[in-house]
Amino acid sequence: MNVHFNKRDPVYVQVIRHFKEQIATGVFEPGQEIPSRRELAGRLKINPNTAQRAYKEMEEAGLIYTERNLPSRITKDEKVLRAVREELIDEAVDAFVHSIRSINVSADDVLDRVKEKFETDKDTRGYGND
Amino acid sequence: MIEVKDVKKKFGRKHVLKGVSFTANKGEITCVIGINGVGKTTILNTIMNLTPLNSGQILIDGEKINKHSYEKITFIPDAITMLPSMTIREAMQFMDDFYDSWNQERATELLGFFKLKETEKINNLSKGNRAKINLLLGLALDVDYLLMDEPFSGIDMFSREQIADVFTSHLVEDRGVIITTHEISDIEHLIDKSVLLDNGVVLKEFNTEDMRETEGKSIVDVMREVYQQ
Amino acid sequence: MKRYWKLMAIITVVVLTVGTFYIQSSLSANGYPEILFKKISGDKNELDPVVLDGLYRSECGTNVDERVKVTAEGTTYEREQSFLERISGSFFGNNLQELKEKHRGFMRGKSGRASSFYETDSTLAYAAVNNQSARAPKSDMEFDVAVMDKEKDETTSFTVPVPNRAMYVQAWVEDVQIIDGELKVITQNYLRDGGEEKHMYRVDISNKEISGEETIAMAGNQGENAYSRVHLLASPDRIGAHSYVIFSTTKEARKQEPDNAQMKAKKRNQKFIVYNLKTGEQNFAKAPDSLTDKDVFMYKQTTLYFRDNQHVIKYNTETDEIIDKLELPAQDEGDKQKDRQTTVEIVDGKMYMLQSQVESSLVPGNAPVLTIMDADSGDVLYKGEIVSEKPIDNNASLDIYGLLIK
Amino acid sequence: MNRFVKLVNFELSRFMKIYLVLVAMTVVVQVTGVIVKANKYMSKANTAIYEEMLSRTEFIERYGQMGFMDVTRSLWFMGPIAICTAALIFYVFMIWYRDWFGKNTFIYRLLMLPTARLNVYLSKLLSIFLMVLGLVSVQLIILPLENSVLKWLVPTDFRSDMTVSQIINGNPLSMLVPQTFTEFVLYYGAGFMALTIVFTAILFERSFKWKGIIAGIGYVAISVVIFILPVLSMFIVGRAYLYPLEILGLETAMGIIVTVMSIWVGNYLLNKKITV
Repeated sequence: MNVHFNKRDPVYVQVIRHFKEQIATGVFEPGQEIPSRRELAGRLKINPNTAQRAYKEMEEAGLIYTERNLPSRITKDEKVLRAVREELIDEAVDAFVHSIRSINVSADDVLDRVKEKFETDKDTRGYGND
Repeated sequence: MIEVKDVKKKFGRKHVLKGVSFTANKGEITCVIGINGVGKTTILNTIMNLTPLNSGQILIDGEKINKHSYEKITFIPDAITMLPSMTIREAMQFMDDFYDSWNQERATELLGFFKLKETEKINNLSKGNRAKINLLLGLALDVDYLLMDEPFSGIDMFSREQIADVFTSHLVEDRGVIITTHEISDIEHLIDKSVLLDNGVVLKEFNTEDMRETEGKSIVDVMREVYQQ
Repeated sequence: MKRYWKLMAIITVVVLTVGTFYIQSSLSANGYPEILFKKISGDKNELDPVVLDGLYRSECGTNVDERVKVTAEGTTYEREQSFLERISGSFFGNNLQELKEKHRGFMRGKSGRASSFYETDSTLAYAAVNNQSARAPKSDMEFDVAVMDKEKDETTSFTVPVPNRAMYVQAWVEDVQIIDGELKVITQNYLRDGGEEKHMYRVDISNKEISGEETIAMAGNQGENAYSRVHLLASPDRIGAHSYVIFSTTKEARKQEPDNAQMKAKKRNQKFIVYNLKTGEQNFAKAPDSLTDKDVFMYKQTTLYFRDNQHVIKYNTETDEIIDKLELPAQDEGDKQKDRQTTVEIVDGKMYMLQSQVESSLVPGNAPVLTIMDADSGDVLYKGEIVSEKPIDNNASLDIYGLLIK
Repeated sequence: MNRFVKLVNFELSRFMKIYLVLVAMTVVVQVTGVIVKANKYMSKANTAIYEEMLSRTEFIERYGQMGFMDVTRSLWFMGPIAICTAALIFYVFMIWYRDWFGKNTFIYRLLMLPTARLNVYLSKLLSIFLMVLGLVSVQLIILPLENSVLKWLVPTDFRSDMTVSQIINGNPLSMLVPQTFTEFVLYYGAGFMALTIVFTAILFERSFKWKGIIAGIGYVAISVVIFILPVLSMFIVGRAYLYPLEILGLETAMGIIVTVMSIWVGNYLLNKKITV
């Protein structure tokens, strides 16, 4: 778990984003146990208070849940999981659109290129995911 | 909570602190930032009553420092405060002799963490290892507050990483930490609160996460803003 | 506990060593010889008032001269006293020491010379001259006077300037008496121009002033080659009341001779001034020639006591005649006699005589001899030798030379 | 063990190596002195007797017997004492200043101990004091030994024997080991007082630096004046108004006052004015 944080966004926000990415990409599976906040702080080299805040926000957002004294887990709620995925896709598309728009290119042209790229890239991506 | 209230201090005719106020909470890491010679060390010394203040007041959990406070608050200066002729074991023995709050288990754990042997003489340790032992002697005390003066200065990269790791561990968890530095890059993500000091006064005191969240500024951004006015 | 060995070791060593040392030195008799009176004849009880004074010298080191006091009860060495005894200076209990113990308040701050005091059953008086500094350009000499009524426990004290003090460099009180309520102070005054005077001052106690003064005698250079001296004769009751003081005056020819020769020639022309303190009359007496080579060792009223190694001679100055002659006990013959020194004291009608040799060894036969006699009849009341209980170390010596009668 | 005792032990340990060297040096040099002096005397005797044909008695008459005094008067004996004295006087200052020396300023640790800072002061005081008494004890222990060595090297005829008390009394040693225990207590009480005065003067310097040197010297002067006031007053008045025992009593009282004052001021400085 090696994350590079930027210095201007709140660290806890970056932590949540990191978790969402992991969920969306399936690294964290639904119901999977997650590290304690102390462990997380240690692994990410962040302040335990920040880790605490990130967990608190995630819990409120329903991304993770805690049962009594047991360690926290990733939510099993499909709706939430889907929403996280959607959110990330939306975000990425937004970012893509935002940057591609400045080049002044037509949507069809872009979409063709995207499809083409997707096909050629598939193998390497899949390989990397394993 | 450590409350520093309008502390003034001069050495001879030089006013080192011209009315410094800030607070440091338990469970938070407060970082006093400023270039060398602005009185960061002096603040820590005054908190520990290692130098008299000319005016102002310092309270630790609401009370003035007294002999019992030293079981509750400890100070890790920038150089080790043990006799160079001692071995690490003797240094730990000394701490165990005089502090009720000394936690030998934790000291042993730290020794393992730092990969140091207790038979070694302090005199023969490298700079980095000496800094680690210095840290160890403070961290192994079960105290509520930890004051550290420039823990990263003049130490090799790997030692710095090890020391930085300490801050994210249970060793400082739930404690109040005041740390001084002139260089924050190693610990930027670790600190809860920054106190920017210059010329004997506090220029700005802020919560770092809040600053990122509400103004989108990093500590360095704020420093740039404040110091270059 | 093992970690504290340094502390425990050092404390143990210190306590044991220092403790042992002081316990040992207080227990051991320090190897000092105990001195005993070995009776030859007479009554041992006569020894009660006798205190002998001596000097113990050990060659072992520098500074090991110490005084020793011998009474019938035992021997005390200076070093055997406790520290407190030593600094309170009570080793040789003399009259002044007794006064200090009895009248602490009165004696406070008073000079330590017995001649400044006068004591009777009802009164204690003191006079001394203060502010004497030979170097001061101007004389501030004043009498410091204190008189205590013992019954009422009242003390009158005051200071009064010495009359004509500009004339004097120094003045010493030699005797103090109270006669008919008036304080009489006999002084020795040193004049600025070199002479000496015997002076008598009358002090009116109630008015705190000098009511009169008189020069009794003058001394000093008498022309080119002559010099005269006056001195007050010793009296055993200097502190007590007496109505006469007696001075001896001598005129010496001053020749530029070697020192030792001058000493021998000194006793020429000895005269005595008998001064009646009551009336102020002065009587001159010149002892018969047969007494010129003898020493006056005391006087009582108007009687002078002369002595040499064989006799004590009483001479009455009023009638100008020898009234009694007392033979001293015979001494060993031979050349030893030269080294003998004899000390004589007469107290309460008894004469105490200590005859000792310069290098006596304190062994029987060669020891100092103490004789106590009736001063009138010459009967021997006690005679004994002063011997050491065990032989004195080779490199130590013990001289018994002084005699003090309480 | 309470912290004070631990501190005293700790302070002792810090000087122990040098201290033991001092002890060893004293023993070795003094015993060597005895041997050297005895041999010198005996070789003089041998030359006189066998070469100049003097009889034993003639020799003794001319040169005197050999006594322990011949040893104590020599540099062999007094030298180590002087060195030990100098070392301890030096250490009176070092025991404080060494804590400020170097990068590893141990004074941080001492001031941050969870115990009254007065204990730091008193532990240093007691350490020095114990070390002084320790050296005196060592001297007392080795004196009889040295005396035996002398007896062993010089035949009876040639020597005049002395007891330990006699050796001490006729010697500057009597300043270290006075005749009576009362004096011992008074001397070392005065020494203790002097230590507190110097300690407090050092703390003035440590608290106020340059100005502190002046304050420290002033403090020493005031203490000395207070202490000798009873005696001083007699010189001013010009006569002995007090009896010797009263002066002793007053001096003792003044000594206690000055000691308490010094410790109190030292405590105040350590708590309120000291700077690492």
